[in-house]
Amino acid sequence: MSFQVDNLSLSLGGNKILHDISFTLERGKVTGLLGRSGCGKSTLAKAMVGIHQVDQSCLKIGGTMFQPKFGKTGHKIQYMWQDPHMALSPFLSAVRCVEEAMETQKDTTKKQRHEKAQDLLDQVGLTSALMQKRPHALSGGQCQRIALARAIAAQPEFLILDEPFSALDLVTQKNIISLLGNLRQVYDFGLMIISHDLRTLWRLADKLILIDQGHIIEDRPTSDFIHSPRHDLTKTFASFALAEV
Amino acid sequence: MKLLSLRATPLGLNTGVILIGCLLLIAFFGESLAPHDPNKMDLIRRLEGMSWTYPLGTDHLGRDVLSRLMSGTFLSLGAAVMTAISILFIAVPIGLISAMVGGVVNHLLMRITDIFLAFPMIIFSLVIIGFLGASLNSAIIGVALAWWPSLARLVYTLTTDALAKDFVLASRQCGIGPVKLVIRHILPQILPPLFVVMSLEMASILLVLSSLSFLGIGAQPPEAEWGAMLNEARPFFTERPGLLLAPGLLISLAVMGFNLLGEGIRHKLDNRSPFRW
Amino acid sequence: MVDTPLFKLNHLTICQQGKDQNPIIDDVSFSLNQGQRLGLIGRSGCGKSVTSHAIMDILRPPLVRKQGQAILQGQDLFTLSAAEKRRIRGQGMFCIFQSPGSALHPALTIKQQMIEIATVIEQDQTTIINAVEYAFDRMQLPIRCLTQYPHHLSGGMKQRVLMAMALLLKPTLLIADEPTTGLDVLTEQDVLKAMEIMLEETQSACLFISHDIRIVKRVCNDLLVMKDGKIVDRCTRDELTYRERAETTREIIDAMKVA
Amino acid sequence: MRNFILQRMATAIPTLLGMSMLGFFMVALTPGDPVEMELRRLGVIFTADQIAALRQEYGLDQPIFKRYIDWLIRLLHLDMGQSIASGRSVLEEFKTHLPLTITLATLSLAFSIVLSALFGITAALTRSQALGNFVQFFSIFLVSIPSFWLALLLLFIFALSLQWISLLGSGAWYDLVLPVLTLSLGSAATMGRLMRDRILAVMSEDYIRLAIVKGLSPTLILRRHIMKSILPPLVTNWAVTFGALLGGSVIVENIFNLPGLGQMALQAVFERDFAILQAYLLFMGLIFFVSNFIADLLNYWLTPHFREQSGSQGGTE
Repeated sequence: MSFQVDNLSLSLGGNKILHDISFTLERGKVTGLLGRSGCGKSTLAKAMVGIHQVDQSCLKIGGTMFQPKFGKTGHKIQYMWQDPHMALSPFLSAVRCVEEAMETQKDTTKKQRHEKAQDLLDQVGLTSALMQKRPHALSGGQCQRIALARAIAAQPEFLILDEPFSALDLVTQKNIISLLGNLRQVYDFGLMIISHDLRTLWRLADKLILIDQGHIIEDRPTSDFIHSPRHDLTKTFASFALAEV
Repeated sequence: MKLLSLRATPLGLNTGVILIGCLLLIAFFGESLAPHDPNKMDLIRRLEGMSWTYPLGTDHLGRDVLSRLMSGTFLSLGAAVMTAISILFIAVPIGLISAMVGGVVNHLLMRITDIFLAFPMIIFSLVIIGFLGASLNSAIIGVALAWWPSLARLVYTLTTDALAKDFVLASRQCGIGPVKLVIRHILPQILPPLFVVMSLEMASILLVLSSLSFLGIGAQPPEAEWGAMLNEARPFFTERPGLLLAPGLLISLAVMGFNLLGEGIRHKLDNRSPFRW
Repeated sequence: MVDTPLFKLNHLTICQQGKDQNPIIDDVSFSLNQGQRLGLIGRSGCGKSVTSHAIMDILRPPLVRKQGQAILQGQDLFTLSAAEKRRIRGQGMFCIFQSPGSALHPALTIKQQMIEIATVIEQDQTTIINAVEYAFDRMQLPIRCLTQYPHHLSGGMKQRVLMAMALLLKPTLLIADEPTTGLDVLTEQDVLKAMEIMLEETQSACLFISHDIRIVKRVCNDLLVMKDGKIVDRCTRDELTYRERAETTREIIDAMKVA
Repeated sequence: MRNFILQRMATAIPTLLGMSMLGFFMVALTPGDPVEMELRRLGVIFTADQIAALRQEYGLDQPIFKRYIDWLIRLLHLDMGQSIASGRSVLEEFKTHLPLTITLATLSLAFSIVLSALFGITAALTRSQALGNFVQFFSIFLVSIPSFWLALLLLFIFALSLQWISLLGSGAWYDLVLPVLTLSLGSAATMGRLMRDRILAVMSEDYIRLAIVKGLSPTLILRRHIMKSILPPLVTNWAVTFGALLGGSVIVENIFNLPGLGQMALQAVFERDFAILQAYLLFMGLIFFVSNFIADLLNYWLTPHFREQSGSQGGTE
């Protein structure tokens, strides 16, 4: 089971953003999508989820054609926004917010959903005292954990995290990275993490893709990506990430 | 509720709440509390100044001004509330639907709103009253038809901004239906600013209705509506100008009450603060 | 270095109006010498930015300064009159803020926003234009940016425009409040390189605020670590590797080593 | 600039057409047959077939859409029918009454812009809390007074007690002083409050923080940075206020009995003179539409940064 993207092109407002993008996301594997600001990473992710319309032939899940309809195909693929405080409703408490993600699953009762939500929040490391709190009373890291719990609650086959770390400080980034490490052992969804900082990706990702101005210029397993990069932009990214150790 | 905690609220909001409180009290208990029967004429003591029996004096037919004011409050305030409700009833659905549905429907509804918006409001209501014939009801209809477009445009903008928020997209992604989405995520965002605008609109509706009655094309005599009372007292302006003082003051206080309420709530909602050099 | 420091902050305490018991900034003191670069690190929400706003004296209600002095070249900034404060701002102290997006006026061209510095450093039109072009060249900014509006520029370019402003003003004390946050790794390097050049040329003392210790380690030689409004640790760049640092510092150092 | 104007003209056509439809259908859909009402008012005895003949003559029996087209063509030739009361063509009536209303509205707009700038800037920038609160409260008070009551107060002071002017007006220029004052005090207070809010909103922006930190003088920050940001919404508000002033002139002309369009329209309401009312609505709508159009042009000129400059894509590095 994999999510294939075949020569997907997209232009927004007149200028072409993505040029024949092709790659595959493996279920149960973590893929890192790397690139500078403005290279089209987020646009690609939004196209995969159905926020931007693309013609059907580009996207396939497990070989069959996949037409992402935003709001209908949440159980197939979930998108997570960058700023945790903006992505959570100010009117709902943490547990209500995760419950809402399961409301469309008909086979669950309200009580079951409540328990599942608490269980998920516990898994993402949110103490029960914080479960009734609203986003404005929580830190960026805590909000990011709630957003993760909500995404997992929808039981998607694939999950895209759009720059989950850039709104967080260094220590919170480290905690979220280790959380994602644990979660991928428990759940088998295909995970794609978008970032402009290789440092946050290389420990988690099995495979790394580098995008530059709408073109994929490197798509290699992580160790090859770092130790024997072909493209010189990849070399620069790799050198910055390793330099810090 | 933090919003109405008296200690933190600015002076304006408190005065506004008190003014409107008194207004509502007079509106509901005005009839019974009035010292005299508002329509009883005492022609001998016609056009009298303040006295013990008639605290605010008498009008040109010898009726007690205070009692007429008190019993008229229900009529004036009621007319304004009726107009406000009908404006909301037209504007909110149009604003919400055109923002939520978008596409052709949105274009059509907003185009119609633009056409209504292209006329100055008071003139539009005046002309409608001209066609329906001068009466309080036609004044209400006229003002409602003239005022709904600006509110519809506001609801449309507020809803479009609310829909664009990340957390609304996140909820939609989980497959939440449009109705639940509106109730749970859109209304809580647009109702507070809408409440502020509605109280400011109530102020201007009160002003316009009393102006139309003052011009003689709103409430007709012998209705004890504030504007109409002023209209009846106009011919005696030179004889006894004081007759016009009380109704005018009551209108101003009522309008100020709604303005202060609106401004006070808006001040609490807007928590940005300016840099000072 | 026994002489008086260029800038001295004493017992600064800031609290929210009415909530005096848990202050946002609790009795913070530090000093800066001529040309020294001091890093201020801490997790988000520990009060780093409030400190910079307090020093520049542009705190907004509901934050209020309870006590503290900021002595720049012998003058306590907090006791100056409005006019005197204005004279200090710009050439005495300048601040580069984190928000690349909203720091520049959206409706004025970059040129207008650079040229108006002439009123602060008393230069006539021709010299200021040459100075601006020189600064842009030093900051590797294309000259055509001058005629554009901020929304045409990328985040990295906007930060370098602010650096160019600092180059013109030549402030004695420059506060950089998370100048590279939100920028991607390579743009971050360009901005930091530009900052190095600018600090070399202006020789101004620099208070560099960031949550990212990797950058602070590169730019600054002395570090302060802040947690919940208090300074919990002071050390130089090399002492960073010693074990007996404060608990927060160790936490931040481990985070750096995640690579 | 030119294609902006052309583009706006294109969007203006449907709105103008819509306005004309609104004006036409308001008359056509009013209950009661216009011909019958006219005859009854003139006291003419009539028979059923006489009415039919008259309807035929006026073309009232044709399908409504055809009547609309004929009416529109006549409108474009400025033939808006006859006023029932005076028998003169509506155009003549307008020509005599128009100048007064327009001068009243423009004078009041100019005066209230100046006054509102005073209110707004002092309320927003004053250091002293007392003055700020006073201006704030005074402007809320001014906004809350009905304009007709303010007019009566002014008349009471200047005409009755001080006897400076006569109640019935004397045809001289200073007849306009009190009406302009009445109209502009109210709208100046509203515009002043909007200006105060906009200034305070802009002053909480990051670019003002940078301007302060740069060491720019407060006047320069106010004149260039703040004014540049608050002008567009103010200009739009001026156009809207102009519309409100046109409406307000009805009341003021009534109290100070000035022979303007407002008084004529009020008369038409009492006499159910539909031709005058329809023309009045369309004419005022046109003036208001033109003032909004001018405001849009001004805003387009004031916000160069919205316009896409050629070769502006230096942004993405």
